[in-house]
Amino acid sequence: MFDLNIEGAELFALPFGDIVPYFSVYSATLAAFVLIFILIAAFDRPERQLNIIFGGDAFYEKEIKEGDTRFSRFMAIACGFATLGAVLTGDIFNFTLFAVLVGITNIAIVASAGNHHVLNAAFQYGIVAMIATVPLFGAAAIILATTGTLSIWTLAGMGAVPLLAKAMLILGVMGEGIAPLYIGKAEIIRAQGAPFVLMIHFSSLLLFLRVTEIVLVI
Amino acid sequence: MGAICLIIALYGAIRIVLERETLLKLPFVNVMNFGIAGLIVFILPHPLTLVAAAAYFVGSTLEANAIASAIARRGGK
Amino acid sequence: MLEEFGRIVVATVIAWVLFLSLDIYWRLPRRGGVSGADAIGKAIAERGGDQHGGWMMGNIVCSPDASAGTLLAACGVFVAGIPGGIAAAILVYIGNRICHDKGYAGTSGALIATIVIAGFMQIGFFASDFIAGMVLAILTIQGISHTHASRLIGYFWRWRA
Amino acid sequence: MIDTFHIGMFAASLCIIIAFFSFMKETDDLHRLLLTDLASVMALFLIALVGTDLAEALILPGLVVTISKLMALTEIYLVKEGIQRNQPARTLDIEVLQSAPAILASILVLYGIFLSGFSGGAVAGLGVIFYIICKGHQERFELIETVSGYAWVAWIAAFFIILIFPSQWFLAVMIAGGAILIKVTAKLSLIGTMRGESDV
Amino acid sequence: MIIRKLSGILSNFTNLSRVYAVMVIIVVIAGIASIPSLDYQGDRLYPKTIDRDSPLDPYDRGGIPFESTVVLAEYPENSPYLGYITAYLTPLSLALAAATPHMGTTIVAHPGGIIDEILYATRGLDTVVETTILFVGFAVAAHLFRRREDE
Amino acid sequence: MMESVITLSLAGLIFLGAVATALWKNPFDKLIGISILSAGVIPLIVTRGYLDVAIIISLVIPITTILVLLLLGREVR
Amino acid sequence: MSPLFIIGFGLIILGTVATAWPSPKDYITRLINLELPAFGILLVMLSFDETLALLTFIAVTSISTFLFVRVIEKREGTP
Amino acid sequence: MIEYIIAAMFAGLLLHGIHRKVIARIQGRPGPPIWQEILHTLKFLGKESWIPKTASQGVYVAVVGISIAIWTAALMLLITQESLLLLFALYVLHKIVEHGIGLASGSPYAKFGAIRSVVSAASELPLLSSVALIYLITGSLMLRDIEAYQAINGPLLIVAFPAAVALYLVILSKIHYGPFSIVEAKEIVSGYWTEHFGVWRGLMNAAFGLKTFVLLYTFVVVFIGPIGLPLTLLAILILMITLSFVCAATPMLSPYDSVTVQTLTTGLIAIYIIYLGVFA
Repeated sequence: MFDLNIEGAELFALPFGDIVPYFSVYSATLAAFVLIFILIAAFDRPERQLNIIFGGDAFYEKEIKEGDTRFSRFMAIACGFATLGAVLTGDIFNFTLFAVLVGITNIAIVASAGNHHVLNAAFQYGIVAMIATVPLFGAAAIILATTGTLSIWTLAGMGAVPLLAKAMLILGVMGEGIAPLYIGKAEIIRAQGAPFVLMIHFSSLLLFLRVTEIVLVI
Repeated sequence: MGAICLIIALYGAIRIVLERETLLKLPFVNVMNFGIAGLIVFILPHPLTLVAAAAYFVGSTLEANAIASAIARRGGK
Repeated sequence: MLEEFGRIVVATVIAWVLFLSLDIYWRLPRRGGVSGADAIGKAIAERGGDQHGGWMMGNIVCSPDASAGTLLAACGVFVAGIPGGIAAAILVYIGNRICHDKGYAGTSGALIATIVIAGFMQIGFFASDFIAGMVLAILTIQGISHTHASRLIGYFWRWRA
Repeated sequence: MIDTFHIGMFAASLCIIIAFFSFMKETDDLHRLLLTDLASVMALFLIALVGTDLAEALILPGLVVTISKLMALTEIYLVKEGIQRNQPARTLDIEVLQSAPAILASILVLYGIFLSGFSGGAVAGLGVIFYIICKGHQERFELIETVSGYAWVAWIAAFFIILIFPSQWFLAVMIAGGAILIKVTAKLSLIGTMRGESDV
Repeated sequence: MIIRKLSGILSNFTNLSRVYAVMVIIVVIAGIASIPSLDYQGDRLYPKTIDRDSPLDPYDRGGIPFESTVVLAEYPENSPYLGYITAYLTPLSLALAAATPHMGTTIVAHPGGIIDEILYATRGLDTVVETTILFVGFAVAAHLFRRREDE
Repeated sequence: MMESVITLSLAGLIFLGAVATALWKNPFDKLIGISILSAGVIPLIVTRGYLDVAIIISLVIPITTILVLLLLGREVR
Repeated sequence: MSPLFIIGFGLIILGTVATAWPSPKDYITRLINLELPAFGILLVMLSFDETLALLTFIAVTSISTFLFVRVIEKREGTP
Repeated sequence: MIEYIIAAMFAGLLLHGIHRKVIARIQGRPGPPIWQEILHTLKFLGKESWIPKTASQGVYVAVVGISIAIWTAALMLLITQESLLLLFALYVLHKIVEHGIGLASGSPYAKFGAIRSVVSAASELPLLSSVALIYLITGSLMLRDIEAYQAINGPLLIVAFPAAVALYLVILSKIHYGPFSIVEAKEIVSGYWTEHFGVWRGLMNAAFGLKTFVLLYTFVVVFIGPIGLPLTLLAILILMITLSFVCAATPMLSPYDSVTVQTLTTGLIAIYIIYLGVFA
């Protein structure tokens, strides 16, 4: 383990060939949170919305289609596991792939709503997530070319990674994790499913946290 | 020999560029294809090269065919 | 060098006669086989060429015909001898099927060209001469002037019909 | 010292600037979608510049990312614009569409099966797509999806075999190659059936 | 006032992608200056060795089937059977390799070979994620497609 | 020597095709430009000795062209 | 630095410019111009001998072309 | 352990009371007594409570628990002097709490609060840059190393002044009645926690008290250094009063202006960091 004074002691590592995910105090804490949120997304019912008819006392509940919920629930769980992977992985390229997976599951969660505005938001977000692959993969490629490795274990504390690659990595994660702003602006209020929408926000925040750690470590 | 094929292919390409009407470009495309298919064989004389040349030739002929047919069906001109 | 040049010229003439006669024998100039060939023929006729010659040129563009068969057979003989020529015939047949064509002209062209080339190889020619020759021969038909070439083919076609 | 890598980096930077500048100016959504494809080419260019076997192994995931995002985005675009039920304004009824698909598709599919792995899946998937769009199709959505789901599970199993019982690498490689082939082919070929023809 | 103007730009979410593009352009322009100072060391892992005469042309990494070969992985200790997949050729690809020297790509893409070693064994987790991405992308498309058929 | 002449001429072919594709306005013309471009690319692949790649690419390029042609068919009345 | 690489990156730059500012600004032009950088990257991969990636790249480019074709024809279509 | 938490909670709630009192006095009102918030919390804890029928029940309850867990963990971190980065992470996770609380009930007011909390995600960015700056200066992010550094080189407040400003802005954006507290502005009733009542409200009050205390304590520990408990508490109090002055004197910004201001701050600090990293 690299003993840098950044994220606390290492707990244990899990070798998958060249990719070695690791648990430090920092990433283990994040992973615990991810697990909690996966559980919430897996077992919680979405909220039901009340629409008040103005001018009277009547109100009605919006009904929730079972199929829609099933799809977004599945995607939220997938997003949770992608976040877990992104938090734990010990390899730059693997991290970028997990970030992309988070991005595409976010698109899926947003797009499962049928509303036109929400779909538009999903599309706009998807475009940003797609062009964000340039800085993401570009950063991984530059790191590989200039240092000769992708493993965070080897890179830690070397200080060999150029500033350009770091900046591009951050930019790429920003692009993949920009989803909350889109769902915030789109009329997500009309979309159902608090646990799933929560997962979008959660996953992008965790991506930021993880990329902060990576940028400080490498 | 390869030089002949190459020169003819280049000549075909230049004629394609100079020709105005799309349909009449296609015979020059054909000339270019012949040149390139011959060139491929001269570059690497090996039995498999024959397959490569044939694949190239058939592929580009198919392309020309599709383009010509599409123009015919579209414009009627 | 001069000898090589002479061989190529002879090969060109042989290939020219071979593919033109085969194409005309298989009635390629009669009409455009596919709509694209038809359109090319009409476009050439509009330029002042001959209608039947234009159709044949269109057919040559749109599908591997006897000229392509000759070229590929020459290639096949060049890289692998007589079996190469036969393999080329099979490939040309597949190509013909892909391009919506019956495939008589191409396949027969390839087979006959194989025999012809094998024969000429006995008297000092090389298969490579025929590749270059075929490329030059197609240049004379397709690559110099559409109108004149189509009139020439049209003349042959009326002579046959 | 200036070598291939640096020149490539300069070219890539230039291209990224051009592409993103154009992206910035663009307002039409479909044009933007086309430009994202251009951007993904830049990403692949950057990876390809490394030029080792590892770079090649990284290009393949990059390609997958591109195609899967495009798949999702195009469908979202159709639904968002409300044009998913539109009939195409043009039809192409040229003769080669009748004759070419069977032969070309079978060549590509056979070759793809021989290749195995992701490359084989892409090649075979292209063949199947080409066949389906030219010849029409029957909707066998559920079946193909199920098959590809099982193929995915088989690949995960292969992954764990390699990790836990490395001595069984041979079995695992065979399962993995086959499973990814089936999965990718199935997924990609379903795109072809999703054209929503007039004959539905 | 500039803050008000900026917040006007930020509040329209179609502008966000534009803002993002501007940021990328700025970073890249700033980064161009630093490119000459980058030094290329990319061939530390899995370098290429090209042997033009081999039937496996661009991918000949040595070794005989069911034996190992030298592969420069990041953590060789994590893959005890490193090099076995690289060296392996199926009987079919062996036959192809004996027949012609120009089918290297096909032979290596067939199970066994260096790319399979990297994709399935040493960096297998990448491939897991990659196939999952494809799966999710397809699931989105299929979900939307199916839904419009239901309606 | 011959090798470099061939590469140079093919580069010429490629750029001729690329510039023509970029500048021509009619989509059919552009597709013909792409076919000039591919006529330059495939011999380059063969020069390297990757015949299998050349075969598959020369079959895939016409498929791409036909896919684009789907957009250019006859207008439905 | 091989000539292939030089041709490739020239083609990428040319293609990027052509795609960024297509001459009649419609979808089909842009779609066809997209092929130019694709061929450029093909040559770059070829210069690094990354043939397997090249093969996959061409197949995937073709499939993405089909995806775009599908969208464009729906967009220009009538309900 | 538990006594530290309880004490910190009460201290935080007391700080909230002081905050309200100072604001009221500046605005010329008598204001509530300073233990008002403590009484509030105790009162809420004793009330009857249930989960609304239409709410997403798991999120509704879990988020309250998570908010307590986050700030307890943060306090523990400060006491055991672990990584500052982890503290930053916990702070960022607080965003999730706001968002989750807002979304859990179906109420549109709460959702508006939640969405404002999302769009003001930029308020976390100054913290990121200040953490990076501190790492650049001290070479470590463990709180004990930072304390050791300050014991030798004097308070970080002087060396890393932009970082201090950033953290101050962050605290300001989380404090009630501040210029950046758009998530609980009065036009959306009381923002994201409109629908939480009874015990839930009490628990959240307690958690937020803890949050205020932890944030201020972090500021003192990181930028002023180890100065002993009484002096630390005094510093916290002074800090709180300065914050109250700012809150009382500034109007609340409109949502996107607030986002813009925070983003600009981040950008300035980022430029400063790059300047330090490249030229120093």
